[in-house]
Formats: sequence, C-alpha cells, structure tokens
Amino acid sequence: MEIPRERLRWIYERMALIRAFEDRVAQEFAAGKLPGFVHLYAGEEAIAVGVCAHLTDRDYITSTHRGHGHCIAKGVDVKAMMAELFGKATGVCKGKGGSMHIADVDKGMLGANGIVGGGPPIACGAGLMAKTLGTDQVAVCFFGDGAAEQGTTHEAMNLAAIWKLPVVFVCENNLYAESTPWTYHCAAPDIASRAAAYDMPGVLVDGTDVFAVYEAAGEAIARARRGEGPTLLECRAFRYYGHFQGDAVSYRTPEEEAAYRQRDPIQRFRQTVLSQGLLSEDELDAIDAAVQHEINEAVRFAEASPLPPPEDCLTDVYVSYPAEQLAFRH
Amino acid sequence: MEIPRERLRWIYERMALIRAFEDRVAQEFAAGKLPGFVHLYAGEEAIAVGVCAHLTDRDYITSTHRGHGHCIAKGVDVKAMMAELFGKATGVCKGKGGSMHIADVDKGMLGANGIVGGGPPIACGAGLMAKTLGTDQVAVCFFGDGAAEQGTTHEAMNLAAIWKLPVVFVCENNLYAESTPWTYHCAAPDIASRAAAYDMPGVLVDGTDVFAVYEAAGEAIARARRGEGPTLLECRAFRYYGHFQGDAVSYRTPEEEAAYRQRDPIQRFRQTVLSQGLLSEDELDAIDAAVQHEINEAVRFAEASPLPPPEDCLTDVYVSYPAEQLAFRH
Amino acid sequence: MVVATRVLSYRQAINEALRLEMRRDPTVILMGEDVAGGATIQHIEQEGAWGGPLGVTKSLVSEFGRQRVLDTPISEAAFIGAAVGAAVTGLRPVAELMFVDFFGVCMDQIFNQGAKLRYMFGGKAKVPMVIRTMIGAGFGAAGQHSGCHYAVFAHMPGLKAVAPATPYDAKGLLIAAIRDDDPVMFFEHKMLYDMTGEVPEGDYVVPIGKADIKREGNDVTIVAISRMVHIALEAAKRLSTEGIEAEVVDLRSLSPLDEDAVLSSLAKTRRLVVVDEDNPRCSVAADIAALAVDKGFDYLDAPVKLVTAPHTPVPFSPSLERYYIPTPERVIAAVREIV
Amino acid sequence: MVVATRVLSYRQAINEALRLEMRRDPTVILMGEDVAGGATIQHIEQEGAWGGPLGVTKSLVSEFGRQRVLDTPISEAAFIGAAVGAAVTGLRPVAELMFVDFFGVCMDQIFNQGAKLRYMFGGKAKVPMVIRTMIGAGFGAAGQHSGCHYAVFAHMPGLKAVAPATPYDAKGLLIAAIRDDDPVMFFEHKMLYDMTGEVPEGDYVVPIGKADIKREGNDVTIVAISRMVHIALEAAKRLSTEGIEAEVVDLRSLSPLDEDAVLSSLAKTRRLVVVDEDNPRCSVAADIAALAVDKGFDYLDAPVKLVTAPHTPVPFSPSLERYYIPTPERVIAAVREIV
Ligand SMILES: Cc1ncc(C[n+]2csc(CCOP(=O)(O)OP(=O)(O)O)c2C)c(N)n1
Ligand SMILES: Cc1ncc(C[n+]2csc(CCOP(=O)(O)OP(=O)(O)O)c2C)c(N)n1
Ligand SMILES: [Mg+2]
Ligand SMILES: [Mg+2]
Repeated sequence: MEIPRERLRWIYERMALIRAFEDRVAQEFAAGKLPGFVHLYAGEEAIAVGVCAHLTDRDYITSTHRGHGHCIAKGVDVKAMMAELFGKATGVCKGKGGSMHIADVDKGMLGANGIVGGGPPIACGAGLMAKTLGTDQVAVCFFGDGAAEQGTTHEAMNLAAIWKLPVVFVCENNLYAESTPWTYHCAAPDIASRAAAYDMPGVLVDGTDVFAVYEAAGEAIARARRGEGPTLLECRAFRYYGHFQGDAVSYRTPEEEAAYRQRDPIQRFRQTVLSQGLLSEDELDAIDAAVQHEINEAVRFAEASPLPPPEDCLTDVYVSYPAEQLAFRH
Repeated sequence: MEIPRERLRWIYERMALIRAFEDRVAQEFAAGKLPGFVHLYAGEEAIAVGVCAHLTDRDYITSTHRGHGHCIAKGVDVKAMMAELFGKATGVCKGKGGSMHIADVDKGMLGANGIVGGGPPIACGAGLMAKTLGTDQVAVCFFGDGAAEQGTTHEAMNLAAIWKLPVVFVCENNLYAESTPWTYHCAAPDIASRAAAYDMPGVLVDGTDVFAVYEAAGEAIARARRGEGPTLLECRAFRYYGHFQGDAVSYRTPEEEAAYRQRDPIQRFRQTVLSQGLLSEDELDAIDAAVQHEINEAVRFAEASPLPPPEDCLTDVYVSYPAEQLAFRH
Repeated sequence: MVVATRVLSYRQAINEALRLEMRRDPTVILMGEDVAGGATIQHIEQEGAWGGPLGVTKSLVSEFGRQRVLDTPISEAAFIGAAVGAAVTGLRPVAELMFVDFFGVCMDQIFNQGAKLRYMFGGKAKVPMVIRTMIGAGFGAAGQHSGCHYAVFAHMPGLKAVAPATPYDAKGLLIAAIRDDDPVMFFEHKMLYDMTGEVPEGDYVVPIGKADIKREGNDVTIVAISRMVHIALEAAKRLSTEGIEAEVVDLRSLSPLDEDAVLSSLAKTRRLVVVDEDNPRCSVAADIAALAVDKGFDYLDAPVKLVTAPHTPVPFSPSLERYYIPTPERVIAAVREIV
Repeated sequence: MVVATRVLSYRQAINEALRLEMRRDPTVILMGEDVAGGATIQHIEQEGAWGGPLGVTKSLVSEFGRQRVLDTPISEAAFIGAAVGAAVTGLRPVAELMFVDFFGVCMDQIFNQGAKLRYMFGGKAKVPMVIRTMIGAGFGAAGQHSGCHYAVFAHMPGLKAVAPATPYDAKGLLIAAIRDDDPVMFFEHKMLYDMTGEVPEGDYVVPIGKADIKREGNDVTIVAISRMVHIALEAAKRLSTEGIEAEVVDLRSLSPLDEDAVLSSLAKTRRLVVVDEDNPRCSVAADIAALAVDKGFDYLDAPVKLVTAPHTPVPFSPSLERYYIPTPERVIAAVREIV
C-alpha cells in the first residue's frame, strides 16, 4: 500500500507527538503536578497512528484507560488534552474526565475508559448508527490484551458480526495486563485467531511497524466501509513505561525492556523512510522540533489555566434536571 | 464405548422419566395447577442423561432455566421436584425456588438458573474447589445456544482453560433462543469450534443420539478427571415444546416439528437396543410402566402436600441475620 | 381541541407510544431479545412474530422493519452498550432489558457508561436513550425474575427513572422518555400489562419529574410507586369507610423526584406512609422518608411508616409470594398506627 | 491474657487478617487481578510480585503459593462467579473486586447468584465468601474509580456489607467476614490504606452487625461510614470548642444494621446527622434517616440532616473533587442547623 508523502509526514508527526506527550506527562507526573494516575502509551504509537491514518473526524473510535495516544492520533487538541490531565477548566473535558476519561466527541473520540472492556459495546453502537442512517462512517474499537478476557469484548464481536456493523476491533497486545503476562491470562494461542469464533477475518500484525498496521487497518476499514462487516486485528507492541506511573515494573527484566527498544516504532519508521528516500532527515528533525514546541506550549497553557470553579462539580450531569436535586442537601 | 447393561437400563429409565415428567408438567400447567412459568426439556433427554451417566453425586452440574431434565439425570428426587413446581413445602427447595431455580446440592445439582449464562462461572468454582482440594470431582456446565452469546460463557471457558479446571462445557444447541434461530444470534459456523478460542477440544455431537453423547461426554469427563482441563461439547437436539409453556411457537413450521420426531432420542435408543439385542421390549415396557407410576405418585404427593406457611418467606435468606431486619417494617 | 380517548391496556399504551415516536422520528430504534421475534424466519414476517415474550412490542416490526426493530443475541452488555454508543452518535435507541433482574450482566454499560459519559466528557455529549424493563412480583416467576430494583437506578447520578402505574401515564411518560436528551430507565410492572384505562389518541407527554395525586385526602399521605399505587388506592378506599381520608401520591418519577408534591401533601396531612414493592434497605421508600424528616420535619405529626417488601429475595410459592408483596391490609395497618 | 498490639496501617491490618485466616483454614483462598502478581514469571517469585495494584495482598503468595493466591484474567464475572461456586462446594474464597466501580460487569454473580442461592435452594446451601473491594474518592481517580456504591449492596437481600474505618476494625471485621457463612462485601477505603493505628497481634473478631461509638457526646449524634468517620471526628473536635459535644457512631456494618446503637444514641442526643460519601439518593444515609423517623420519631427534636456527596459522578479535577467529598465544614454546618 503506497502512502502519500503528506500522510507519511502526518504519521511521523503524530507518532512523535504521542511520544513527546507521554514522556512529558511522565515528567510532570513525577514532579507531582498531575492528580490521579496516568497510563502511558509510549511504545505503542504505531498502532493508534497506523489505524487512525484511515479515519476522518466523522469516524469514531473507542479507547481504553491508556488513551492519550488514541486521542492524538484522532486529532484531539494537545493543549486541551494537557490541560485536562492537569485538571484545568480549559481541559478538553473541563477537568471532569482526566486521563482515564479523556474524550472529544467532535473529533469522533468517544472516550478513554476506566472500565476494561467498556469500549467494545459502545463502538458497536457507533457502527449501528452508521448502518441505520446509511452513512459510510466506521467505528474502531481499541482494546488491550487484558480486555480480550472481558465478556463484553466477545459479546461485541459477535454482535458486530451478526449485524455486519462497520466496526474494526484492534487488540493492542502489549504482552501484559498490569503485571500479568498475556500468555497466562489468555487461553488462545493468539488473540487474532479468536476472530474465527465470530466468523470475521483476524489478522496478527506487528504493532511496532506502522506500515504493517497501516496496511492491515486500511483493508479492515475499507471492508467495514463497504458494508462487509467487522475485522479483528491483533497488534503486538510494547509499553515502555509501567502499567501506571509509579509501577516499579518488577515483572519485566532490563534485558526484556532493552529488547523492546530495538523495535522502537518511531526509529523503525525513520529508518524506513530515510533508507527509501521517502522523507529527509531535515524534514523529520523539523517535525521533531515542532512537536517539542507544541508540547512545551501545551504544558505552558495547562499550567497557566485556572482550575474549574468548585461548583462546576454540579454541571453537565444531565441535559436537564432540577438543580437543587443535584446539590448535596448539606 | 461399551455400556454395561445396568447403565443402559438406567439411561432408558432416566430418559423416559424426563419425558414423562415434562409431558405431565405440561398438562398440569395447562390445567392451571402450576404457578409461574416452566421451560420444558422434552426432546433433549439424551444430552442430560448421556452426560450425567458418567457422574456421581459428588460431581457437580450447573443448569439453566430449562433444568428439570438435568435434575432428573443427576438423580434428584422426582417427588420433591414435582412438589417444588407446585410450590409446596415438601418441594426440594421448600417452594422457594420453583422451576427456574430447582436445585439439590446434595445430589451435586447446583441449580437451574433464571439468568442465561449464570451457570458457567459457578461451574468453574466447583471445578476450582476440586482442583484446590485435590479431589477427582468434575463439574459439568450445561448451557443453551443462546447462552453462548453471553459474556460469562466466554470468560468462564477461558478461565477454566488457563487454570486447567475439571469442567466440561455442554452447549445444548436446540436451534433457538426463545424465538430467535441460533443461526441469527451466533456468528460462528458452529459453537463447538469456539473451543479453539480457549485452546480446548471442541466436539460437535448429535444430541438426539444418547450413545454419541455418552461417548463424547465420557472422554471429556475422563480428561477433566485426569487434570487435563476443560472440553466444550456442542450437542444438537430439539425442544419439543415452546420456549416456555404458553408460547404459540409461531416461529416453527409443522413440518419442522414433525422432522424432529423422526429423530426422537427415546425412540432411537429403543430401536438401537432392540435391534442389537441389548435390552428386551418387555424390559423397556416395564420401565415405562414404572416411570408412569413414579410420575403419578409424584403428582399425588405434590397435590397432597401443604403450601409453605407464609412467614417462611423470611427464612433461609442468611445463615445468620437479625430476624427483625428481614421482616418488613410493616 | 377535543382529543379522542379509548380504553387501552397498559401493554397497548406502551406499544402505541413506541409506534408514534417511531413514526415521528426516524432516529428512534428498538432493540432487545425477540422485540421483533423470529429474526430471519420468513414465514412469520409481519404479524406472526413475538414482539417480546409478553407481546408488548408486537407488530412494530411490520410497520418499521427489521432495520429499526432489532432482535439481539442474549448479550445485554453488548446491546445496551450499543444503545449508548448509538445515542452518543445520533440515534435515539429504546433498548429492552427484558427483566430488571438481569441488570447485573449489563450494569456497567448503564451506570458507568451511559449515565456518566456526558459528565466525564465535560458536557460535550448527550445520551438520549431509554431502557425499558419489567419489574415486579406476582407472576410466580421467583427469585431472578420478580424484583423491582429501581432504587439502584435512582441512586445513580446521570440516570432518570420513571415507573408508570396506569396506561395513561405509561404512554405519556414513555413519549417523554424517548424525547428526553438524558438516559431514562422506564420501569414497566408486569402485573399491570393487562390493566386498562382511558388513553388519548395521538401524542402527549407526561412530564418526567412530576408526581400525580391519584386521590385527594386530608388525613394521611400515602406515597406509592408503580403497582403499589393501586394497592394504596384500595387501602384508601377501605380506610375511607372508617372516616380516614388518605391522599395517594403516585410518585411516577423516581429520579428526579417531585419533592414539592410530596412535601405539600405532607404539609396538608402531616402524616406519611410510603408503599414500595422494592426491598426496604436503601430504597426509594427510605429516600422519601429521608426527605420528609429533613425538609418536611416541621409538618410531621407522627412517625413515617414504610410498607415495603421484606429484606428477602422473591420466593416462588404463591403462599410465600403473597406474603412478600405489600397488601392493602398492611398499608391500612401502617396508616392506623399513625392516625 | 495480655495481647500485644503494634501500630499497623490499614493496609497491613488487612494483609494480616488474610494471612492469619489462610494459616488457620486451608480452604481460604484469594483470587483477583494481580493479587499475587506476575503469574508464571519466575524472577519475581517470592517478594517481587505486586500483591495487588496497591500492595494490599503483598507477599501472601510467598507464604501460601499460587494454588491459594490466584491471579485472574480481567473477567470479574467469571472469577467472582467461580468464588460463588467454590463457596457453595466447600471453599471459603476471598475474591477481590479491585474497585467497587467495576461491580457493573459482575453484579449478577454477586446479587443474583451468590446472594440468592441459599434462599432459592430452600436453605440447603451456604455461600461463605468475601468480596474485598476498594471505595472512595480523594485520589483523583475520577468517574469510574472513585465511587462508594455500598448502598447498592446494602439494598440486596442475601448480602452482608461492612466498611471499616480503622486498622483495628479492618482486621477484626475481615476475620469475621471470612469466618461468616454468608457472602460478605468488605469495603476498603483507598484513602485509609496508609492510616495507622493500634492493632492486636493474633486473631480477634469485630462482630458483623455492631456499630462502634468512636466518640461520646450528648448534643447530637453523627452517624458516619468508613472514611467519613474521620471527617465526623474532626467536625466533632471543632464543634467541641464551641461547646457542642457530638457523639460519633461508626456504623461499621451496613447490613445488617446496628439499629439499637443508632437509636440509643439518638435517644440520648435527640438530634441526628448522617455523613456518607456515597451519592445521596437511596443511600445508606437515607436509610438511617428512615430508621430514625420511624422507630426513633419520638426522640427527634430536629430534622435529620444528611451530609453526602452530591448527585453527580466523581469529577477528576482536585478543585471539583474536593467539592464532591463531604468536609468537616459541611458536617459542622449541618450540626449547627439543628442544635
Ligand atoms: C472491569 C475492570 N477490571 C479491572 C480494571 C483494572 N485495570 C485497569 S487497566 C488493567 C489492565 C488492562 O490490561 P490490558 O487490557 O492489556 O491493557 P494495557 O494496560 O496493557 O494497555 C486492569 C486490570 C478495570 N479498570 N476495569
Ligand atoms: C441474562 C438473561 N437474559 C435474558 C433472559 C431471558 N431468557 C430466558 S431463556 C432465554 C433463551 C435462552 O436460549 P438458550 O440459551 O438457547 O436456551 P433454551 O431456552 O433454548 O434452552 C432468554 C432470552 C434471561 N433469563 N437471562
Ligand atoms: Mg496489555
Ligand atoms: Mg436454545
């Protein structure tokens, strides 16, 4: 599958932006500037970007607790994201959602999700909307290897298959669910082959190779748009950080972690485009610089933004509801 | 697999008893003598009996809303069962459970279940007990084709597989979930092949042929007892009555129903044992007579039994709890 | 304008509300197990299909087709979650959770997704969906098909919850629920399906959040929910022969609550009994009592009495089930204690 | 006999209760996501494994092995249902539902299976299991990891429910829960894990169903739950400087309820405030108010005030989350309204 030059630049820029965002979040978190906890996507950039390269703002995605990368790949504003993680009023969810619920419906991003397996049914719903209204929109459902063991994931794949919904299921197999290896929690030899249980194509993809992801996702999404139903992609990649920030990652060895870096998706992309003469080193470096600038700006914006006024706790619960019944009685 | 003569007699007797029980329940229900609703097992006798022929009282089963057949195959007292359906104090659950929750833990019968997909996790628990305590008990989980679409069923199969639990999953595919054909609700070409998603053997069995069920279940149960983990059997059969009593069964044609009777499990058994000279016609007729007598006695017993005293509503909720907090305040 | 009314059953009233809203708005779809019935079976197309196990959605598929009346697998989490996803992206789905007792397999999609998305997204989304579900004992359906459980949903921020007691209210509240931009739980009592009453033709709305005085009286306020409204009315009728005039307030809406209706009735009668078929602990009945003893304390001349189910599952046997369900006798006894 | 005590954290107290019970009774097993941690990974065997995301079950796997400390897939319905099945057939499982907010994916196995089997089986079975689960806001964990939701469980017949506020109570109640023959929900407040207090060595039981007077006073009763006990104590301390002496009743057990403790304190003080971090509608707080206005009506000299979270999901931002959680100031304001 040939990728237009502008798309290539976009792919690199988005992957670099995700990496820079996550590295910076790790720093800010360590400095105690972020409330709550964060799950970082560094190392898995090729998956979100390779998939979302085929989507427009009118297409939908559902995400996971590890959702920053999906947001950025789907085009959510990085300033508003950073402000959200800081819990600021200017955040993309006005500070109400935070890292685990970051979302932007205008960009088709239906939310990170604090519930493992929460997303697959919702993605079916977005697909059902498209099918019912006869549009060509598709919905992509990102989920982890751990989420593959949640019943909702199975139910949703079956539902999407029998209704031939335009949904693509993308399992991000990063080898662990928290500290549990996927080979322990999953009885199947691979997750992709579970597609057979739902009579849909299942493809195992190298999730550190954005070209491979781009190609597999392109086919699956085109199939969905043609009304031919869902596909399951299993993309294998590595998460560089711990499960959440603060995790000492005792379950992995330094050798294992070093091996991950050998297959770094961003470096691999650089090597490929440089060796094939598709983009130049200068071009890539310029993108890196722009990305760094964008992240700095985002943090500056987030820091400068105000916290939401406390009583905003009471807004946005319903479209309409008697206000006095939302407030506590005392 | 050769079946000892006594076992053959038992198999016939149990199948005949289930059929007679269900036919009689249908009559009593039509006469307005049974509260609530009942789901009848007639037509599927070979599955419960062919499987339970390998179990002792120390082994466990979980069942479904269509549980009478499983009870009888597992040796639950038919009088106490009938009294339960009549809502009597002498019922096996003291009239508290009824058809949909009929159970007898002493016989290893862990309950019919009003929740489709409620049983599979519980069966895993019984298997886990056996594994933890190092006994050779097994647990069999009966579930319908409709239940194959419930997330719990998938989760339980995966759990049983990774923990190598002594559990056998028996899908009773009777072609419909309520009025919905299994070919609509299930994306897979057959349910047995979903076993691959959990790395366990999956076997498609003719569920109207008790010899076939006996053989397949024998292997699966022996495997489980040897500590080699779970198996999925899909047994295809037909339910003769509606989904529940009162269902007009408009979704089936008379031709379809007539075809079912061509493969009646009890008639097939009779033909086989007679043609192979394993049991005699007199023997079988004597069993039929005894069964009919037992059912008559059961109904007499149920009718003659008292209703539970109303305040028994408040007992058996907990092993211990302040009585005044169980009662309503007024 | 004169609006014609006819006598309809509660079942027919619900069916009519669905039909009218589906005609009015092409984004309204139905989904649930056998809500059409017999998917893919040719010979029952049109009138033969089930329309739900109790026939409530009967024949909607013939008018609207299987694209808008969707039979689902037994995958409540998936299809109710799909309703959430469809609602967020532009449809107005009406999903059927056949019995409320099944909420345990799909509650996450209801209370954590459907109910919270708007909030967690900072108000950028709305989730206009309805979950229709059956409640109540009296059918001999035993422990897993007879509960009310609406307290669990009233407890949850982000959900609205209504429980009509009459055909009129059923139609008007369901139309309101479908037009509402928030997720609404719509509780149908299975013992009311055959109850009949006057129902106007055409569309009308019973506003969510408004209780209804089903009987006026000055001596005691009886707040009741769903089928218990009829138990309360029966009790009130009998009490009247003793000279006690009860005011029966049909709550109709469990979330939001019509606090004013409860408090102003209480201001008049100064005595309160709440009748609720749900289990007693942390119930809507308890909630009404809590309201009364806070904002209505100065009105109260006597203890607030709750007439509820006991703290037990629903038993099967008719003798036990009769004991479980609140009766007019128990309501009368409670009233007598405080008047 | 003199029992030695040491200062332990709430986390350590829970860990110790599990350890002692597992030593005493070989049928006690633990199961949950990463409760051991790193299943099948050789190099972290013994002390390196997680022991739960917050380390509560740390190092139990080194003593009891992976046969008794079972890491599970993310399949709450399956493994909590497995705990039910194991309990019915002879084990005493302690299952961990990591955050109570996840109950929506497994509630059926809890309330419809575990809680009802005994009843539906006519008393022939018992289900001695414990579900440990984390509650509470204050961590910035936002809408799906910060709820309390214990009202939902207290509502359900067949379940018991306890929520300790101190290390001492945590250990004693957990031992009681494991030995109890009924299913018990054990609510651990995540903001209390690092709180320390005196804890006796060896085993002891804090009986389920007994509240504890954490502070005596004559002017107002403050009933509180879990972390709110400390908020109530702080409020009481400050009120004391104004001459108002509050009695703080730590409910400890939500089902069954220690009605006597609440009512006798009320009989003394004649005024009641309930502090509950859960959402207000159909809450345990409302339930206590309902108890007071029924059985305690004659004692009441003032409205019963509920200090709860608002009817909203838990927001993320610290400014919003602080607003959400009841504070000593709000408790003091409520007390001032009625004394
Ligand atoms: C229903 C539910 N169960 C458990 C959790 C706690 N939890 C959060 S992330 C996680 C691991 C998820 O693993 P995986 O799906 O592989 O995603 P990854 O973190 O590897 O991206 C767990 C157990 C949760 N959030 N929701
Ligand atoms: C969780 C849940 N959803 C729906 C139902 C309603 N219901 C009862 S039986 C049934 C069909 C079950 O089909 P199947 O599993 O094939 O069993 P069969 O009735 O054919 O034996 C349905 C939908 C239920 N009891 N529980
Ligand atoms: Mg993972
Ligand atoms: Mg079936």
